[in-house]
Amino acid sequence: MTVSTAIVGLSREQMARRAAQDIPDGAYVNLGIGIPELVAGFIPAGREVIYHTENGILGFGPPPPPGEEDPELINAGKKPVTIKPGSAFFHHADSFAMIRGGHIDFCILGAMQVAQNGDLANWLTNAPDAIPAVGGAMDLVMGAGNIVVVTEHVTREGAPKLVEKCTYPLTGLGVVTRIFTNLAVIDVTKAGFVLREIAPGVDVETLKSLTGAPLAVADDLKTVSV
Amino acid sequence: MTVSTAIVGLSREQMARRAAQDIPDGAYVNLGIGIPELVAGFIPAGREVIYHTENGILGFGPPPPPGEEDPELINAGKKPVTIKPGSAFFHHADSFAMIRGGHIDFCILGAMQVAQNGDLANWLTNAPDAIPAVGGAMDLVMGAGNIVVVTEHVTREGAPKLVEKCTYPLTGLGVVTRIFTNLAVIDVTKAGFVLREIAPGVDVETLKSLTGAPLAVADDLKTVSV
Amino acid sequence: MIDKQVRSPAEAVADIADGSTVLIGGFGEAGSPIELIHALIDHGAKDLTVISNNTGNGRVGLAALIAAGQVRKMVCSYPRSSNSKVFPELYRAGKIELELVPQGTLAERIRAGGAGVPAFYTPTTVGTVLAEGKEHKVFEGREYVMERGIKADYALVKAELGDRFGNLTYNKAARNFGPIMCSAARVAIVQVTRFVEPGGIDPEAVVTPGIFVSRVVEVPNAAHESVLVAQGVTYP
Amino acid sequence: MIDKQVRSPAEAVADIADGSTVLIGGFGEAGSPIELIHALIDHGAKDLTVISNNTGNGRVGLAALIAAGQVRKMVCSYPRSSNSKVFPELYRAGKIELELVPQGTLAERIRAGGAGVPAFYTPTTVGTVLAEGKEHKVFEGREYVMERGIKADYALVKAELGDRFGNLTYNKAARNFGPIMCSAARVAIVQVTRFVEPGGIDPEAVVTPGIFVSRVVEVPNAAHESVLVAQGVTYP
Repeated sequence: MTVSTAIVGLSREQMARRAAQDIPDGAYVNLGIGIPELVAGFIPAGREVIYHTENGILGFGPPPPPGEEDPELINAGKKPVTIKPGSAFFHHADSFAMIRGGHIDFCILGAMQVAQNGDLANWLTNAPDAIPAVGGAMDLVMGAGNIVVVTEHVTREGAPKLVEKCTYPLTGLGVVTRIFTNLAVIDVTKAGFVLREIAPGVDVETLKSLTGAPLAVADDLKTVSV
Repeated sequence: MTVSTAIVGLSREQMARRAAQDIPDGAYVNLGIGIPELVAGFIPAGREVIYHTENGILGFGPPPPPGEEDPELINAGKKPVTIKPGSAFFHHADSFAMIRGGHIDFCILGAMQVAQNGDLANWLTNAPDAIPAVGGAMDLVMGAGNIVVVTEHVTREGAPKLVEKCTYPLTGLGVVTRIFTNLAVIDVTKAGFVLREIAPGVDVETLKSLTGAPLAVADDLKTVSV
Repeated sequence: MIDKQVRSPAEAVADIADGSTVLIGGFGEAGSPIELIHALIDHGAKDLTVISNNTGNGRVGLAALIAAGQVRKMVCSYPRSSNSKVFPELYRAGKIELELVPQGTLAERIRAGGAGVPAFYTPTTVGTVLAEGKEHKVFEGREYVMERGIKADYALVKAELGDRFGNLTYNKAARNFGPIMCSAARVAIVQVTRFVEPGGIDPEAVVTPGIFVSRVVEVPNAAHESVLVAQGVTYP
Repeated sequence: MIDKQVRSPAEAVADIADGSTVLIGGFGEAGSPIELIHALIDHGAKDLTVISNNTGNGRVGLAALIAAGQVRKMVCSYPRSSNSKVFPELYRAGKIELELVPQGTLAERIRAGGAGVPAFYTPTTVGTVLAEGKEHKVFEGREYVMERGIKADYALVKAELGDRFGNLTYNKAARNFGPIMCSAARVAIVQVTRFVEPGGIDPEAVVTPGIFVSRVVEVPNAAHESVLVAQGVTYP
């Protein structure tokens, strides 16, 4: 089982910690459901970041202690949150005005597939019995300033999630700028995927074999620091 | 000077009092600048009416006593008002959402000209040095539920303001439903102007001579009661 | 005297006719007007088009309304959840229609409807299957999709404070679709946690001015969907 | 730490470049950010496009900015008033451009710009000279005009309370264009009557969330245009 040992790479927390390093001080940030939600726990010391959630809160904080959840104080993932001093509530049209109007600086999303041109698929599989459900994903990718993805490098079945062309229905065209996976940090450039950082213990050839599109290697390739 | 005696008709206050009788209980009402502003003082007892002003107040009240004016509590005519319990402040986009969205039941405006098909001109003359200024008039006439006009029957120069076709630039097409003048109450119907009520001391032939379009007379013509 | 207060959820929804289009507030359970929805189930109006962000959970509230067979079509951004079986089963069986609308487009369409804007352009969905068949237009080199405003016959909304004029405040993230849904409905029906006298809401803090509201009913201890689901409650 | 507070109106407007597009709040004098406008006069940026509902009164505030020759073009719904001579004289002399926009269309265009909506349809102006040359479209048998969203480089706005995140409340009818102008500007600059600590504004009562605001400056005793005009003050 040497292959499966080799491709474990980073934990979910380590992926979140690495993604958090990219968030600039003072940014307005929207975090998708899943691993992206973990990112809030790893913002580097000294930076202040304000979180936006589609359902109408700016400046929310971590989950409350058990027993103190308020069913009317939840995030877009419908999980309980808290508010911090300086927060604000607003209605859905105003919330998506923030998104569509380009006021969200940074958005971290999960992905089913990312294509080498930045196309993102993260809302629907091709399964015949799938219930289509899109939520705010399409609004976020077309509106937020910088769209990055945090995802496992391959599916549970081992298929590449970074591909030449998405086979699932698209969420948005050419929107992703960077991908944080359990194996690497990869930029989406006009020339396609460029490997910037690689997880400890992972080699470039293995990574290429797990990536469904050409993968250029940056001259200054680094090891992911988490 | 018998002619000028004959055409005095109702005072501004009497015109406002008559127009006020048409406002139903519970209506949301927007009053234009000038005589329409006076209407609020004459709402029949037992009716409760809520006033909207374009600059962002619902439920405002009469002017404050001298010395208690607040330069940031004004109406669309930029005159000081007061607020009553149950009022609300909102921004301009929300205020005109109320107007454009059809939420204002009744709007009383002044007029330069009203055509027999209900076209209204009340924002600009053809004077070559006129500074064009439209304010919220075009939004109101296209959005509010019922547009009525309160105006002198003729201009200061004696020219008819009720005409076959407006010669001034239009505010809106086919929007006026009723006209309250110092001489009469006239409906705008598919067949043109219909005289419903005539001011005390005014005769129909004189009225017709002061009206710039055919004037049908209602079978149940009444004297204006003020 | 203007008094929009009605005595019960049943009275508030009594005139909703078969075939009506109904906006229902809430994002998940936050802001879901569960007592008004249950009153609508009791009332029995059917063949409804319901516009709501989700499709409910368990067998209470919106899920129960759908389970009761009263909904012909859902207009919705996210019709599935971890605890939502009613809609998926009916949808797979071809017994309910779905118009899937991205959440922000749904919100903007409702706001547009309330504001008298019949259509607007948005970048959302450009290049995706959800833009197929829609009018496109290019502004400053970027492509946009035209979306239509949504108006409805009724809105069912949950708010916090309400007065006899219909002025409203909301509770935290329960605000979500409430204000825009009130504006887009011919008749906005609101359940509030507490009724106050005029002036009981600071005019600077009114979130929905009463002009957008037709009926207000006090429901002091509104149920929470998740609590009912956890208790195994089903409605009716 | 996020801190959007700046120390003076002069510092707040210091980077406004010649040729900028500037939204200026206020309906008449209510909400007119007079100290920020005076700072902009001192700063001297010229060739400005100014979007504001009116054109000011006397020779202070917005009228003074126009009198100073810094404004190339006004986008405005009502450019005259009983006490406004500056704009009419320049306009008749052909020394300033005017784009006349109905007040509700102006508000909706600014809101659209802030909300990422490039264009929308409205019934306002259909059949009038102000609709000439504009795209028309029929929805459900009624004709509408297409209007474009407005974005600007800067907004100058007057608010009541502000915190270091830029969250704002307003004072009564001074709210008018403030919230939508903040949203439509790349850099929204706000003078507030009083600065408060985060939490000093109830999150339910925040009118402009800080995300729309770049700079906040405290001006505790802001002048009122009508008072200055009555006193015969001119600026500079």
